[in-house]
Amino acid sequence: MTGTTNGVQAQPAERPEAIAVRDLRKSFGSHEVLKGVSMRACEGDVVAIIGGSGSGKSTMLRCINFLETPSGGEITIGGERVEMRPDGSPASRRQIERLRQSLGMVFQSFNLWTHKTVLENLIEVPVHVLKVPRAEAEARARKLLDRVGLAEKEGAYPAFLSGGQQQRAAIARALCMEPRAMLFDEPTSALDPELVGEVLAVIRALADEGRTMILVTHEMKFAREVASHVIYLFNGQIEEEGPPERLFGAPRSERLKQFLKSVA
Amino acid sequence: MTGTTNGVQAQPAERPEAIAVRDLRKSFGSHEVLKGVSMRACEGDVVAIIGGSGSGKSTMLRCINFLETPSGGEITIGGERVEMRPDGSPASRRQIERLRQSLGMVFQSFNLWTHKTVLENLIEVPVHVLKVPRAEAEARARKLLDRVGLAEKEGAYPAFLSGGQQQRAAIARALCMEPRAMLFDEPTSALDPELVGEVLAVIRALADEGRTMILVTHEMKFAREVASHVIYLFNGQIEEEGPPERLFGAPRSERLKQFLKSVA
Amino acid sequence: MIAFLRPRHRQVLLVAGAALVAWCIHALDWSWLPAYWPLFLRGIWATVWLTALTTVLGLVLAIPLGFAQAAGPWFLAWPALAFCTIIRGTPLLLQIWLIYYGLGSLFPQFPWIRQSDLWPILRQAWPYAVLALTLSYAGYEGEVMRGAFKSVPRGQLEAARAMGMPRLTLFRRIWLPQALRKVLPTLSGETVLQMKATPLVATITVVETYAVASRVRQDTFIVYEPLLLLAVVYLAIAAVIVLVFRHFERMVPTRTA
Amino acid sequence: MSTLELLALQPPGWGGNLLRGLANSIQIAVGAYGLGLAIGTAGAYGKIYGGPVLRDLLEVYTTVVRAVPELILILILYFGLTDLVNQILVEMGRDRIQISGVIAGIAVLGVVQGAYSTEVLRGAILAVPHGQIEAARAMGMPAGMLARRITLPLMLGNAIPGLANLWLIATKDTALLAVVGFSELTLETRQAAGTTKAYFTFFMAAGAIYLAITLLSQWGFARAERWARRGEPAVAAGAR
Amino acid sequence: KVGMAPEPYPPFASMDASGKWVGWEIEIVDAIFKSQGMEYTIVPVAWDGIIPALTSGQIDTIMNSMSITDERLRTIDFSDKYYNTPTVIVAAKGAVASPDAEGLAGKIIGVQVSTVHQNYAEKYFAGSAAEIKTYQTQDEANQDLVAGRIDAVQADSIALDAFLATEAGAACCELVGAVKDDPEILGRGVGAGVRKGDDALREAINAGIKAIRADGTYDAITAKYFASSIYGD
Ligand SMILES: Nc1ncnc2c1ncn2[C@@H]1O[C@H](COP(=O)(O)OP(=O)(O)OP(=O)(O)O)[C@@H](O)[C@H]1O
Ligand SMILES: Nc1ncnc2c1ncn2[C@@H]1O[C@H](COP(=O)(O)OP(=O)(O)OP(=O)(O)O)[C@@H](O)[C@H]1O
Ligand SMILES: [Mg+2]
Ligand SMILES: [Mg+2]
Repeated sequence: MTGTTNGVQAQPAERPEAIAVRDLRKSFGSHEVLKGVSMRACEGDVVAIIGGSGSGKSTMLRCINFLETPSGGEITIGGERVEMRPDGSPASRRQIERLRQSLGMVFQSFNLWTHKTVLENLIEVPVHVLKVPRAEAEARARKLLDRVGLAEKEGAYPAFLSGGQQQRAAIARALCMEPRAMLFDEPTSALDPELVGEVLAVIRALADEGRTMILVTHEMKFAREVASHVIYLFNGQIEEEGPPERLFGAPRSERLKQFLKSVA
Repeated sequence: MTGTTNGVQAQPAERPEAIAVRDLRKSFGSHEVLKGVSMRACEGDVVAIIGGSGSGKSTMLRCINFLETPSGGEITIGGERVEMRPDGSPASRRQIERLRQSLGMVFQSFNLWTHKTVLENLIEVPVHVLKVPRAEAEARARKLLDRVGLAEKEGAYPAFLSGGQQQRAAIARALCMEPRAMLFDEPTSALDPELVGEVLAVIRALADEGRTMILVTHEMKFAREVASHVIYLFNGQIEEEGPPERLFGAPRSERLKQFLKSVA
Repeated sequence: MIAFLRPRHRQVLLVAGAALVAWCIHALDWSWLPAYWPLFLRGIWATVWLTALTTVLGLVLAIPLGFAQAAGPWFLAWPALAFCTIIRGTPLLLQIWLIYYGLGSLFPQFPWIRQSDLWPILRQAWPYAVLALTLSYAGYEGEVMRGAFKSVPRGQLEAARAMGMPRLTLFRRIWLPQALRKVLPTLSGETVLQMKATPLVATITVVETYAVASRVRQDTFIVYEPLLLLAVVYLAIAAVIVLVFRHFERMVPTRTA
Repeated sequence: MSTLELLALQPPGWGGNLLRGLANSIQIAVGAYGLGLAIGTAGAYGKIYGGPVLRDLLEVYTTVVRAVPELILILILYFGLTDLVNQILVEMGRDRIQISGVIAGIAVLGVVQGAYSTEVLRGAILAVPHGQIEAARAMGMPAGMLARRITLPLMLGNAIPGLANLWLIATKDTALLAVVGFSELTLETRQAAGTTKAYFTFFMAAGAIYLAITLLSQWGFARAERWARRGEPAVAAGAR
Repeated sequence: KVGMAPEPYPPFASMDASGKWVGWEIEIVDAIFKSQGMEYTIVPVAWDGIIPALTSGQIDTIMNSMSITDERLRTIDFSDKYYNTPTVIVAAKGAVASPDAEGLAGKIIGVQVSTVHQNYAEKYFAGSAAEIKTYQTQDEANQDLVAGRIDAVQADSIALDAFLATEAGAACCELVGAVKDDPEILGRGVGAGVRKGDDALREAINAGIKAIRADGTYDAITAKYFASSIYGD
């Protein structure tokens, strides 16, 4: 990806574009949450979005896979522009369903299906949407559960899991789809430091495989370690962006300085 | 409070005891989650509970105000022993209701009442349980909302709030009761660094007023800054405890060292 | 009102409705109406008050019935379950008969009841009608409320318990409102059903709209017109019921996905 | 005749007639209920996700059909409509047609049941936490599958009590079909009672049959609800 | 095609357990059509749907104890009457002195809804009686008379004779007597309903009634069911 605004470094642009957002706007009623946000991520990029609570991070992520209907702007996924009606809703349900199948999403509130066990949650989409044979999906799901340390909880229903266990199950569920790109909404908020390290390793491995990731996080240390590009959102606009070393090392905007002060 | 197991420092014990837990046990079916945990907090103490995901932190907090029925052990709140039936359930509903009114709780999953606006959530218990005059409760609630930066969301329903906004509302709701002690279950998981600093300030102020706090957290930095005593829970048992400087500075247990490694 | 009529399709619907009414008035035989109008008014009034009174009383009964089944101890849950099952399991007509001809014909056997001040009331049919309809509504809605109480998420209740809310306050302020909110659409339907169940009390001589319409049909052998008028009356009452429930539903916005 | 003789399965006993009536009633009820569920599901989705025109039309449908007595609907459909169609056919020189009373009955009761279940299902779907549906959508689940595998199973726990009520009402509403000369349980009961004057015996017998149906249904619905609520922690669990 | 309501109305028309139509009216119908050499089938249609069934052509005549009244004549046509039973008052023992307005003053009277009896009672007794209660069936009115909720019932003599013959009826009640005749209401009797304008069928039925009354078939059938003539005069 290239920071279009603060494009400091000229990267070799040989990697294909994975996700691009142009001038994205979103209002809830009269409350304008996103005021024209642009972003570009190439395959293998890890873009971290940071910003204050309520600055529109989740909304931005949710707009990218059209869980919210944008009020304006343009979204391109895997080089394919999402057709939009004038009101911002996707014009072709088919297209949006197909694109979403290549996007894994981990929600801020996990949203595990309460009527399915952990294992069933993981294999639901692979088996019924992507038509992976059940045995294969289960094997893959078990491997993922093992990796996030949930092997013994595969038969448990989500309501009986601890917060961190639910979050890990949600991450595993998204990974189980083997998506080409992942949208993470604070994927480590309920995890202890050890597990945060584990998730970090997973994200790195995925990036190395050429998958794209956009992640919202409040942990600056995490963002710094994992991201190839960082976006600071303030009040529905990109206040500053750039590679993590630059952004965290030498923030330019006053607001970002203020925001990072408490981290130091 | 004094660390009973690793009681290194002899504190002046002049402050009265606020919350004490003795040999607390809890099983879900055959799965033993808490295997005999003891803890003591005096007024003005801030006890931080850290530990891996699924180690039983939330369960311990929930046992303290009897949201879970302990399988064994003893709990004393404000010097008053909670009467328990042989099966661990509270013997006197009256007593438990009274004690709970002096305990504020912030849930890991917030649990804001979905059928009430943010302001209504805050004043519900003060007005209808503690019989504070409505005008007074509203004034207090507005001040708290202002403090956590939610002033303009007072009329919003929880489902329409961002994750961090919900968490702040939940914190404000617990504070609005003006409880003598607070139980926080990861109160900053959805908050950005700036707000974490704000919550830290709130907790410090409360401790200075002589209120007691028990908080579960994954942010070691936060625990270090705010706690007067830290407990490291592993697999349902207290693996190590002590003042934060000692615990984070010179951990003794191998497991804790391992746990803290990734933080450094 | 103007905002309501702004969308084009609403205007079209309204015109279509008006045309239908005009056709009905013009093409059908309404000559019987003046003779039966006073009777109709009395019938409408009976329908309205019977429906209103029995749904309110029934709901008041249904709430404890449902709650006992959802969260009560077995010695409350089982009788509540038995009551709801029996009420829902037998035809309302049978219940009305049993209460009126069974229970009601027990009273006159005791001379002291016949002599008492209550007799003029017990002698009439409407107390039995109210009793039967109330129990019926309570039985059906007890089942609905049982499900509603059960589906309130546990965290919502725990939040209240954790703050030391006494049981009754918790029930009144959190549990009941959230349960009711989930089933308002169901309840509005069941209330319309209750209105349509009131004609059964004609068997015990309580005359309401349906009985009047039937009478007109039998007297004159005119088939459709009295029933149309009946439908219009029912429609008006049902619209009020639906609007009232919709109003309650709108009081708290739901986030739809 | 003694009670036993009255209820004997062979004529002159009426037991056989009651059972035949029961079979007919159940046939109609199942048909109408099934049709109602199909209409109700579509209607609920239309009311929640449909455009303003569809929503208003559905509102008119649910309000009108629920309010208008079933008798009117069946009279209009079975007699009025066939009369109209036949007049047209005769004009055109064709033969008169005769729709089956059973089909007309199922259609009318089904359309009415559909209006009620629309509202029951709408409430139940709205009570599903929105995140559960969004999660499926975010993974590209097609709408039909999402309804089948996520929304409908999740809302079932909320809907079952209301749906159970509708089913029990359907079993009793078949009495309406007497109008088109179809002999179901209620009519058979009235015939038996009226002919023999043994009112009490036959009404109690009918009551017992209905109660048996109810107990059986109750058992089935309770099982379905337990299945639907798997994974939900008991609401009263934990300390009070 | 002759329409009959499957709701039983013994001894005039009802279906037995094997589904066979039995009763006085069934035999009369048979005799009338036989006498005219016409084929017929009996079609069961519930009372609620019997008029639409007639007007929409699914049946051609209704012979189901249907009283002839002016109001009804505006909608359908009737044949001549084929029976007409006297109207009587039955009351709790000692409650009612005479079957007229004075005797019923201050009393509660029960009648079956939409019958000539209701019309009669409303015309003659509404002024003096305390209340006129309407029942869906005569049996229900009788039951309430036994229970003491009403003081008297008015109905045709056949139904009330049967009631007084029962144990409960004999114990509580007595026959007060026949009401004064009013040809406008009570005098027209029961006829076969036919579609307006279907004069051929109406004439045929009229001829049939005349024929069976003349050749004694009518009286023979009546004798099987009733002690006295029910044709009325
Ligand atoms: N209601 C329940 N029924 C069965 N098992 C449960 C229940 N609640 C929690 N558990 C199990 O108990 C263990 C401890 O859960 P707890 O919620 O206390 O963990 P925690 O330390 O808070 O973890 P986290 O940091 O992930 O929130 C977990 O393995 C969890 O799966
Ligand atoms: N469905 C909705 N309806 C109305 N307002 C909404 C809705 N969802 C979010 N908002 C508002 O939009 C703003 C941005 O919300 P968003 O969830 O994007 O914040 P965020 O950056 O993810 O914050 P956090 O870090 O707290 O999760 C908030 O003020 C929120 O209240
Ligand atoms: Mg967010
Ligand atoms: Mg926890």
